[in-house]
Amino acid sequence: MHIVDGALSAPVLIGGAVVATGGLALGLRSLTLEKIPAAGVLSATFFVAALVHVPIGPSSVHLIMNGLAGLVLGWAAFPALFVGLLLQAVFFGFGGVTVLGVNTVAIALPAVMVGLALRPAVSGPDARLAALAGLAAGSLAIVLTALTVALVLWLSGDAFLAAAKLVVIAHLPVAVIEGLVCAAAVTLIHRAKPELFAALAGPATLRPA
Amino acid sequence: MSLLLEGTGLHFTYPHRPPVLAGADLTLGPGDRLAITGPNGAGKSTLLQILVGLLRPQAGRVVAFGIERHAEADFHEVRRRVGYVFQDPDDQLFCPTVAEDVAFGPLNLGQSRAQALETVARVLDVVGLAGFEGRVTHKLSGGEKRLVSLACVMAMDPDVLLLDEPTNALDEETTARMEAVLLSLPQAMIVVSHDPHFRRKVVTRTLRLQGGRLAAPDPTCRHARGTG
Amino acid sequence: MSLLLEGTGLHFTYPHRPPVLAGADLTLGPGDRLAITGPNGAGKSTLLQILVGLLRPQAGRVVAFGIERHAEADFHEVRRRVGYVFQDPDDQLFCPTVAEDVAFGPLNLGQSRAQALETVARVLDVVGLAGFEGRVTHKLSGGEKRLVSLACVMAMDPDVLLLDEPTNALDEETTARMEAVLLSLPQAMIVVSHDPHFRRKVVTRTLRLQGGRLAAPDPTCRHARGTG
Amino acid sequence: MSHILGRSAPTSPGDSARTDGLIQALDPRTRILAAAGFALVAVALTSLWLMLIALVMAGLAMGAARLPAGPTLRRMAMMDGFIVVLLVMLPFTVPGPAAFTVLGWPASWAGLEQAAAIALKANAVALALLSLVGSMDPTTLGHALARLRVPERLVHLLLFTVRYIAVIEAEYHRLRRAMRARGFRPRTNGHTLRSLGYLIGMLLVRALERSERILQAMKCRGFTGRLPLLDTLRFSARDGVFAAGLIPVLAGLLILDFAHVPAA
Ligand SMILES: Nc1ncnc2c1ncn2[C@@H]1O[C@H](COP(=O)(O)OP(=O)(O)OP(=O)(O)O)[C@@H](O)[C@H]1O
Ligand SMILES: Nc1ncnc2c1ncn2[C@@H]1O[C@H](COP(=O)(O)OP(=O)(O)OP(=O)(O)O)[C@@H](O)[C@H]1O
Ligand SMILES: [Mg+2]
Ligand SMILES: [Mg+2]
Repeated sequence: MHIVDGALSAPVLIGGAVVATGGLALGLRSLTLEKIPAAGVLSATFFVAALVHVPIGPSSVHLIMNGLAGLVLGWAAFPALFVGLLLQAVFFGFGGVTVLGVNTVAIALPAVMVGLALRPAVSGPDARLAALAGLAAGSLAIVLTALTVALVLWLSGDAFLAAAKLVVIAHLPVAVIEGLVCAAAVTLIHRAKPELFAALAGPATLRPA
Repeated sequence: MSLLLEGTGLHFTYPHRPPVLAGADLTLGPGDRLAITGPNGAGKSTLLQILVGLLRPQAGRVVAFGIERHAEADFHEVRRRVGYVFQDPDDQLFCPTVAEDVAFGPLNLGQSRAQALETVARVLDVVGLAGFEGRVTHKLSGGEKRLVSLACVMAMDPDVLLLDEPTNALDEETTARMEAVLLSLPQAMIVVSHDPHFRRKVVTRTLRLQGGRLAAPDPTCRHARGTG
Repeated sequence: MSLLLEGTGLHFTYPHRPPVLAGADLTLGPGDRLAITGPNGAGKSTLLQILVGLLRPQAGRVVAFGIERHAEADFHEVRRRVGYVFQDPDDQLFCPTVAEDVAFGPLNLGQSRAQALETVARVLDVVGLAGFEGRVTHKLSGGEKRLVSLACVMAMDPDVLLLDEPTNALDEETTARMEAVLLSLPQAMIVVSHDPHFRRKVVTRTLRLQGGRLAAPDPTCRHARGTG
Repeated sequence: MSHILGRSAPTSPGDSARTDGLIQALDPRTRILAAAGFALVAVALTSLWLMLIALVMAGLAMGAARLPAGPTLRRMAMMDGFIVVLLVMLPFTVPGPAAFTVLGWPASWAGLEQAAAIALKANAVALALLSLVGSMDPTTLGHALARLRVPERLVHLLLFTVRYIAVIEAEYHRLRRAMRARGFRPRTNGHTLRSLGYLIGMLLVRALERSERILQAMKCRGFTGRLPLLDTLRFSARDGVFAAGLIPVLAGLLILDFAHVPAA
């Protein structure tokens, strides 16, 4: 799900960079230095989670988990996922430089949106509702990511329209997988440590248990 | 009857490290309860992982249930029949509830959910945790987690048990319970344990891992005693 | 001379758990090197955290440097003068490089960058890691991480050291180095340690934490020896 | 212990002379700015020949960084694998005179050219980035970004992430190994997805608990809401020489490309 350098038009790249900068600014505003350790260790965990491969028949896909990142990190998902994308681009060669803004928007904006919309449901007392909200968050985030990628491709030229449609279709099975994995993860967190969904939420400082 | 597990001339080195195993040999026959002792970092956990194929030795042979095992596929059967209880229960337990953690192995073996839940109830009873099904694994005490780890492995109905420091982090009462459970089990087992009291009660034989090799323990060192 | 640290009648319970401490008492005077032993989960780490105010006991008093401490603000001075080496070095070493980790404390105490860098070089030399300044923390070996943790705390020039299992998971060579470093330090210290060899060499006194209380170890149990 | 970020970077100061190339002799800030500048220029190019020159420049950078060619090119191939579908479709979706037909579908010259342009640019930028920036320690990247006035909180977030990736990854591998020991083999089924979801959830729960302990450790060392950074970055004459060489070359590429546009 990375767009590479050279494919998108200049206005799209600039637009992506501007939106990403805004998202980063908003995300960083909520991250006091006292919350940085929690955000950093969680961000590292999402980086590791993205290395997990799930088999689909003879092939496999790696997880993205941006929906779960939105549920856990809220606005902080923006900088956290940006850091992950930056590290992947620089050290793995996935993605690129000029597309970093667009890629960040495509992954992080859906994360924050589903996080804001569904966090109340996952942190509520009802375990089944939480699991359902996790399912919705995981799959919706992927669908929104695929739509964003398709949109920026299409905006960059009509020749990409077929590729844009393909991106959306190819991500439907991924959305199902991510939804189910996210639902399971939310179920576990809901039982083992529901505070996690609030750890980076409010202005309250982290209290050691 | 023939041997259950056999390791011969095992050599193992982690990348960029000095060798951990340098010609370790061991055998486990039916009914054996073998203890392995040795200083921290001697390679005891490494040895157990080699026996179930989680690590591949650079030299040496692993024979399990009479068949020599090399490739990952060879070890699938071994892992079904050899239950491995990890040193740190937090490395082993990852499910929200005790029932799901214990059912994980049976489900991997192809049991239906209903069968798996029956198995769960049965083995929790064996380890003295009847009624713990719905408890949140992450919130259990250290001792309870260790008993759940054992239940997870018992649920797969193994022929052999490998137990890595099963009484580590247990208070006396839980240690006594663990001893009683292990003594009640018919399986052959290899137990890594630093605790001579425990070894004296539970095992039939002790080997000491030092300098990469296994040998009968030196009786002059106080800490290596307890061979029962 | 008066006592450095004193805990009296400490009671502590984590939410939804059985009590961990139930009337624990201890004192530490100048020059004391006190070992605390006890089974895993007995509450040793909890006790150390109470002494520096990271946890507040439900009952009991903590007196540090002659003053009774209650509120968070009372403990700011305590934490400056009591260096606490955590059980897991990965929890303590959070900076990108060794120099930054070791300088973190001195900079917080108001040293200038130049002074802090001097301190870094000095304490790294004390723990035998001279020249490690530029090394990346997460790439150190387990033993090196432990020695850097100690250096981080030494850099604050504390009057008292609290060490939580400083030789855990160290090989023999690094254990020997850790012992030599600790023996060379003038500070009073409390060391949590399971290792009787280490205790025999390093400490002057041992207390055993069991059932929520601290007591002189039972001399009939072989494992509790090593009081030097 | 594996370090998934950065190839075996020198672990002690003494090693560096042996393994480092010319690129590593530059200040990290120079390398970051050079990679960014190169990327902007490469993406702006319209002439395939000049893109090819940019790719050759990136290849030279790989050599100057002494990156192992095999693994680096394998990474590039993996990236190309992701975009190959997009590239293959372009000749059939871009209108223009047909170059050839596949099963009755005409493939246009213009589409072929556009696909080639994307492939050249993407590979040139990725290779330059891996060579110039990917060849430094992630920790150094953080320090350099801080000196380039990237917001402090973002830099600290990056540094904490880098610090704990290896710790979390080790935890992940231990749990996966324990799952394997209990007969787990990932398949396309609900049991697999549920188990992996639990695993990720558990890693997050433990990560938060670890962060609580980290904060305690910070407090014990007098944390007052400030995270100082110490670095030894310094520009040298080499950086000046490098900039003096690179800037005209990049400018030359743009000028040649501009002159070339009408022909294209
Ligand atoms: N994944 C790994 N990568 C590199 N080195 C490792 C790894 N796992 C273990 N080691 C090292 O190999 C040696 C043997 O480790 P092992 O865990 O087998 O020892 P052990 O005898 O079980 O020790 P303990 O009593 O502490 O459990 C140790 O020095 C350890 O640091
Ligand atoms: N944050 C916490 N919340 C709930 N329970 C906790 C927490 N920290 C520790 N415990 C429990 O409190 C008990 C005492 O823990 P503590 O870490 O103090 O023991 P310890 O003696 O240091 O053990 P070890 O030798 O394993 O380090 C254990 O049962 C542990 O599971
Ligand atoms: Mg071990
Ligand atoms: Mg402890």
